[in-house]
Amino acid sequence: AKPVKIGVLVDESGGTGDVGKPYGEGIKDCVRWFNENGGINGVPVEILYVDYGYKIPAALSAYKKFMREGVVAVHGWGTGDTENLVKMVTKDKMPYFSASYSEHITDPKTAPYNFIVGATYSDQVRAALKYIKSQGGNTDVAFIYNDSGFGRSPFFPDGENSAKELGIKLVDNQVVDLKALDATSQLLNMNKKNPGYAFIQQTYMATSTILKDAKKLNIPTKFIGLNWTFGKKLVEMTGADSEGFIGTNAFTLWNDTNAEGIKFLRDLNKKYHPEVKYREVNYIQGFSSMYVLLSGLKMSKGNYSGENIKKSLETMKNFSTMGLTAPVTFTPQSHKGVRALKLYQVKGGELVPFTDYISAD
Amino acid sequence: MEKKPLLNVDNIYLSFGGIQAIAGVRFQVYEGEIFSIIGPNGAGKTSILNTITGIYPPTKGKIIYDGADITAAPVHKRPQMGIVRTFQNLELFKGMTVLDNLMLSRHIFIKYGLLSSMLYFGKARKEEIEHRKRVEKVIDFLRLTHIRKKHVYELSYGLQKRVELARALCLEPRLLLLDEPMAGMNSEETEDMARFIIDINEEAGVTVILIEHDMKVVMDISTRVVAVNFGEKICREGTPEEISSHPDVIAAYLGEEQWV
Amino acid sequence: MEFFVQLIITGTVIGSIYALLALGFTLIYKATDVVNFAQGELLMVGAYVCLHLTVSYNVPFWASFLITLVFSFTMGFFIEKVFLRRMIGEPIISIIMLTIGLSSVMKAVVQIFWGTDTRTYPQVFSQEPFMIASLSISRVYIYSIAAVAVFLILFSIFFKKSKVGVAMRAVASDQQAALSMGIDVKKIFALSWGIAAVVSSVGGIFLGNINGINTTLSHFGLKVFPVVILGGLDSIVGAIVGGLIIGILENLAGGYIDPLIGGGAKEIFPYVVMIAVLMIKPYGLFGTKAVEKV
Amino acid sequence: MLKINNIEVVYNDVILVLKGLSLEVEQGRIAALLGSNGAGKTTTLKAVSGLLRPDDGEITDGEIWFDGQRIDKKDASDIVKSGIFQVMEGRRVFKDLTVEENLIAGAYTRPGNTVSTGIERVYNYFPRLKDRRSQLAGYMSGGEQQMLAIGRAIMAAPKLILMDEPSLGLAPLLVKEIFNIITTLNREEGTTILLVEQNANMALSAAHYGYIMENGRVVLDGATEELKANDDVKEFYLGLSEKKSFREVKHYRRRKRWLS
Amino acid sequence: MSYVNCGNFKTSYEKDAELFQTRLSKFLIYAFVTALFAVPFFLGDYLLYVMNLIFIAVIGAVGLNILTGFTGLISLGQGAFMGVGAYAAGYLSLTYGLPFFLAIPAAGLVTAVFGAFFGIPSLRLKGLYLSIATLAAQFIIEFGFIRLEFITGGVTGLSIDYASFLGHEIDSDFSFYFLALVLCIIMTLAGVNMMRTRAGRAFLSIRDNYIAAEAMGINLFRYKLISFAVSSFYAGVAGSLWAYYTTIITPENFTIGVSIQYLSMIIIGGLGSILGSIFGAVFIVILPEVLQSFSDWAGGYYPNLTQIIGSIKEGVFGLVIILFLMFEPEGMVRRWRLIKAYWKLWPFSY
Ligand SMILES: Nc1ncnc2c1ncn2[C@@H]1O[C@H](COP(=O)(O)OP(=O)(O)OP(=O)(O)O)[C@@H](O)[C@H]1O
Ligand SMILES: Nc1ncnc2c1ncn2[C@@H]1O[C@H](COP(=O)(O)OP(=O)(O)OP(=O)(O)O)[C@@H](O)[C@H]1O
Ligand SMILES: CC(C)C[C@H](N)C(=O)O
Ligand SMILES: [Mg+2]
Ligand SMILES: [Mg+2]
Repeated sequence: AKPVKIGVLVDESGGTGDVGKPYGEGIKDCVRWFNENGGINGVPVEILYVDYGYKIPAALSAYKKFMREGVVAVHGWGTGDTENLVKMVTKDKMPYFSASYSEHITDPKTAPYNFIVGATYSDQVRAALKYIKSQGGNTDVAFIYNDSGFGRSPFFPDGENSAKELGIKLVDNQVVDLKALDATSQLLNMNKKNPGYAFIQQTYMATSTILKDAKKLNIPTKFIGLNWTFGKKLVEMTGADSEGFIGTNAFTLWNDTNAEGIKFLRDLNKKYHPEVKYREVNYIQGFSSMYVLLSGLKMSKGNYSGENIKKSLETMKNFSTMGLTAPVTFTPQSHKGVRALKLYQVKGGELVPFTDYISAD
Repeated sequence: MEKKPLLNVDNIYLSFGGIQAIAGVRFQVYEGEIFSIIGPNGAGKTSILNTITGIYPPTKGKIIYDGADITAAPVHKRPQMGIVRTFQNLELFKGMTVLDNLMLSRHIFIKYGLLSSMLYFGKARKEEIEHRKRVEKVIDFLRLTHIRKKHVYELSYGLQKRVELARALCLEPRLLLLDEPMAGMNSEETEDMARFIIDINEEAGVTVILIEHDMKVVMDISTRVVAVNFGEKICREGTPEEISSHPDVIAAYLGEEQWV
Repeated sequence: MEFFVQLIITGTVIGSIYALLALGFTLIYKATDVVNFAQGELLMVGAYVCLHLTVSYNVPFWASFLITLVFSFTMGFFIEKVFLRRMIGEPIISIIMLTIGLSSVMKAVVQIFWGTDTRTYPQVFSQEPFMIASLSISRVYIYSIAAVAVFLILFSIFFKKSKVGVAMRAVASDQQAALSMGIDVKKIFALSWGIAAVVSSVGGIFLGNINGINTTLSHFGLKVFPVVILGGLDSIVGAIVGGLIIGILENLAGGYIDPLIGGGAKEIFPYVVMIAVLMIKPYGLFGTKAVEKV
Repeated sequence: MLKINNIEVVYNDVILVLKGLSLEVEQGRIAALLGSNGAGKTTTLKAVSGLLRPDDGEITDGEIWFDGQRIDKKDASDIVKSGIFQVMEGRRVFKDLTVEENLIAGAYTRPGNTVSTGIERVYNYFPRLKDRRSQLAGYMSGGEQQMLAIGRAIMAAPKLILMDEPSLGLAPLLVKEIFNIITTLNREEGTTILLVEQNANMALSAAHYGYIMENGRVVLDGATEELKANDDVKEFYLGLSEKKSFREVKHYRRRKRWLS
Repeated sequence: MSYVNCGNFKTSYEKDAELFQTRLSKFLIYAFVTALFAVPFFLGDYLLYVMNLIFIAVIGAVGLNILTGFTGLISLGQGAFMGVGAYAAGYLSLTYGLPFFLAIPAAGLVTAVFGAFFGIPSLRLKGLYLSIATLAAQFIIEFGFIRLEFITGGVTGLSIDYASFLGHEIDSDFSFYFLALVLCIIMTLAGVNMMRTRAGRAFLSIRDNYIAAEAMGINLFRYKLISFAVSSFYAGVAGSLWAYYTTIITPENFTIGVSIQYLSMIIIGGLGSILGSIFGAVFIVILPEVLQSFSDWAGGYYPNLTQIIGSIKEGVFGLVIILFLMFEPEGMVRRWRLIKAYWKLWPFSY
């Protein structure tokens, strides 16, 4: 039968390329594995894979290309582009998964065709704030982010509000570019307000810069990063300066070998990429997300109209991702796939969880 | 009978940093004259021209043209008053054709606006044609017909000199300032050029200020001559005969050889 | 107060790297009349090569530093020989475009070899900061500032006094006439590109030792413009002074203005300053006025 | 010493300017090359000194020999090293270098230690330059620039100097001065000189041998005495024999051509 | 544009001033235009999409060429000016519900004002100094796009409705094609006429020798500003057209990269030539598309190439530009003229 086409939009060369490459690997492996096991009810999957360099216009023309090629669903990437595309996606009734965990695209009322697999940025912040509250001491917080939909999504307005609710003071905001190599002036400024904790919404690159400069200027603040800041790669880049860094993450990590999904992925990689020793969390994210999307297509039994796919996805209840994430649930009221996450910390160069799954709500 | 001068250069000074290019020069030019300025290199001749055309306003002194004080008038206003010049070291629009170089000189006479030029229709078109006709007259007069459509950079030095004269004429000058028009021409071409200048002066009745080192020409065609050196007049202006026999001029500039 | 001083220090460091870059730019401009839009890439390539040597072949840093300088000179030299040689006497703007093309080629090469992510140098300069009074200054900072000082002196002498220096300016002033002097225009060109590449890569390496490198280094190529314009295109001194001024101002802007407008001031402030200065001094602080005698 | 063997030169791949031109300059002599505007004199010189390339010009045929080597394929800089130096038309001084730096640039091919002596030599040929030694060359008067241009040639101490209209725009006294210098250079330094001039009187009296070219070909050559005697030369180059005035010159007589 | 004919056998100056000098070239042009109106009925969506990009690019390139090619003021701000146009159109249509046929010219005017404003430094700045001032303009305006959120929507930008004409939405590549084509033709013709008449000559004279120009009665400052304004007007129209095409306007659409792209169009096409602008636009628009389809094809064979394919594309793009300039530094239009010169005189060409 002629294959089912899916458009895949990933950033490998742009501001978020460091997390993009492994994420894309995850997607590709997932598709390959599906196809080797009968595809979608016997029909092979074909992905149109585009590296759009984290540029909204590029995402736009890629999407147009996907439409021309007649894809049945799209797996997108950035918050900026995903949010910008919502209008068209809705008009075209195009099921649209995304690596953007932005709360704004999880409400079917405003974005009926967008789905995400992972805890939203807002939920991550919320959970972390709760943790801070529980710690006591200097609970003032600052937000450090890049000036993009991605960067702002966790904090405005959700992060601010959660802080209010929890009675935590937001003392400062600082903007640092995704690929910044210098954050001194921002940190110096932040330090004036002397926050106890600073949230970072970036990818590895900027995070590394921030942590290093913080050390250079010996700034006492503790740093908490959302999921895209937190991974082995960061530790490699940042070395000692990353010690004690806290991260929020909804996915099971590579070295958590007693998780069924990890076992499975390790075998899969032995088969596909014998040379690979370690997989970034982003790989696992990509795999899970695509896994859910394809499963959704399976459930829609050959009728790939947007409405139908949407419908079948919305029937997913506690769908298991082999423990790569907490069970996934979509409902007509909410397209947040996952609600639970853990807090991790860098200890002796390792990423160690120090909470169990916390539910965001 | 004492007629009032067309141009009155009133005791002007001009200095560049340390150098006194002009140090108090004063002279009058009368309607219909061919008035020549001679002097050694670096004497300040071109500078005087530059003050008259406003490229370097004099640091001191006045320039009265046709009764009005134009010392500080903006450069681009002066052609409208009829003051037009040529340059010593060719200053043509090298990237444009000869024709366009000349058409540009009609700029101040052309009236139509930007919008009508976009449509290039009716008014604009009519005007273009009409001015083109005037330009062609000059082209014929200066024998440039064969190079009309050539780009200026393709032309040899001598031809470029002639185009520059043509460009000046297209501005229908009343006072024409020529900075060494004969430079780089052989005697035959010099004769032609001289002939042109005479006709411009006699037939079109244009007043001419001429800077030239070719004494044959200067002494032959000018009505009056002034000699300058180190930014000052060496002697009061006078007829070619007077000047060429003036001892200071001979010493500073001409040398012993007889010219007239 | 400490806040202010820290800003000044980091500003001076970035500034001195701008200065090096500007030095290279001005050099090429003075000698070959080429406006080089690939200056940032020269810096980037240098930084990556040095990093590669140290990391992948773990050559001791100082060795790979020197190797990189040699490499950079050769690179600059050949860029000129291969690409710009044929452009001698062509319209300036075409040449500008060509350097823009060069920049994207070099960027691409870097990305193909080393990817787009941030790469970090191993510790070379000891973390151990200099303590001046209460504030600590990291060593990299000191070294890069020193480097600039040296180059500044060398070059101003070179251009005023040496025959080659004068020849370089002659070439810039009137290529054909320079040719007629028997000046080997081509050699001069290649030479200046070589030197420019060297100084730039020095900047890149010092920069890399601060927080690592990635492809955004090429943005320095655009930052160099406010610097050279502020200092005056054809002035070596201007390049240095301009570099420092811009570096410091931009950090101060980051420190004092960014909080008010929520980011971005750091990026555009240099340009605003530049415009302001130009409106008063159209040829920058030290630039020479173009001769306009008729 | 210099031998041009019917060369052809084309500009921009299309405009054929030199159409099989040949001439010869003997060791230690001065040869004059005369011709009307656009004849191709400058082009000829550039062909010898290898300066055509920047103008998009190209030698498409024929060869040029200097000191027994063939040089028409060589680079300008090699040609200068081999001892040919061109003083370009229109001075072409380095406007934004000082006078002295211009001279230093002129000595580029010379060993460093000779520079200062060279500069002194230039200064006592042209004391005027000494006064302006640290002024930007671009701000000097036409004449001063011409002196500087020749000064640069002296700095290079070449075997053969190609001079393109050195008297262009010079005051009569200076013209004499320049020609004196040219002849002295030739006499005392034994420099061979190929001289392109419009001022035929001077050129022919300074030179030993003369060539006359019309659109791209040599049409007449001979020892200068013969040429001076030739009627055509008289009419077109020496011009205004006896006291005829420009006003009497009948309107631009059609130029008679040797060929056609 | 008078290199079309050899010799001067025009019977009248009217004839000599004609745009197309021979009956043949006239015919060819008309044929070409007719063809342009016919093709969309035969082209697929993708090709239409490319064509639309070309039309927009042509308008922008013609504009830039007026400023840079004809007036000699190198501008690195074209991208930003297009942005101004786009945002202006977006803002006007969103807040005042202006229909596109009003919004586009309005956007053009707004941009013209911007352009004139940022052209003011040209009063004092010369050459490269001015160009860098335009670079500054580029960054300052970009900054505005991000910071003036109440107008521009900040980093996430504006999203507007498709232009609609007589109740019918111009939301397909097909329908947009005609809008773009018509505008493109109008703007180009206007440009041609402007450049061969009064203003155009003034621009050229400023480019070639501003001192002489002034001495010949050209008000330098005035005409520099006019040039900035006109060219910005073109940029504005191009930008607003782009806005209506994508309906999503973000700062990323109008970066320095875009400015450089347009610069490369006019240089590769030919400075100071409207025709050149067109050539250049076509070339620079098509090149990346070709590279794209090539890399798609390659990606099919070496899936793990995708990592670097973007870079390779960028590199090749740069390389092509380099090679092009090395072998045709005066732009495509020069080659074109040589070919024409050849045919024109054929078989008697020398
Ligand atoms: N723009 C300028 N800047 C500085 N000095 C200048 C400038 N223009 C002229 N000068 C100086 O002023 C003096 C007079 O120059 P000017 O060009 O008027 O001489 P001139 O009489 O025209 O000589 P020539 O006959 O050789 O052209 C010269 O010494 C020259 O160096
Ligand atoms: N760069 C060029 N491109 C095209 N044609 C040129 C170029 N330079 C010169 N020519 C043409 O070559 C011919 C000879 O020019 P050249 O300058 O050699 O004449 P010339 O004898 O030096 O005249 P003049 O005495 O006026 O200097 C002229 O017809 C000119 O149009
Ligand atoms: C970090 C990147 C994956 C970008 C992220 N997906 C976003 O929300 O934009
Ligand atoms: Mg003069
Ligand atoms: Mg000549």
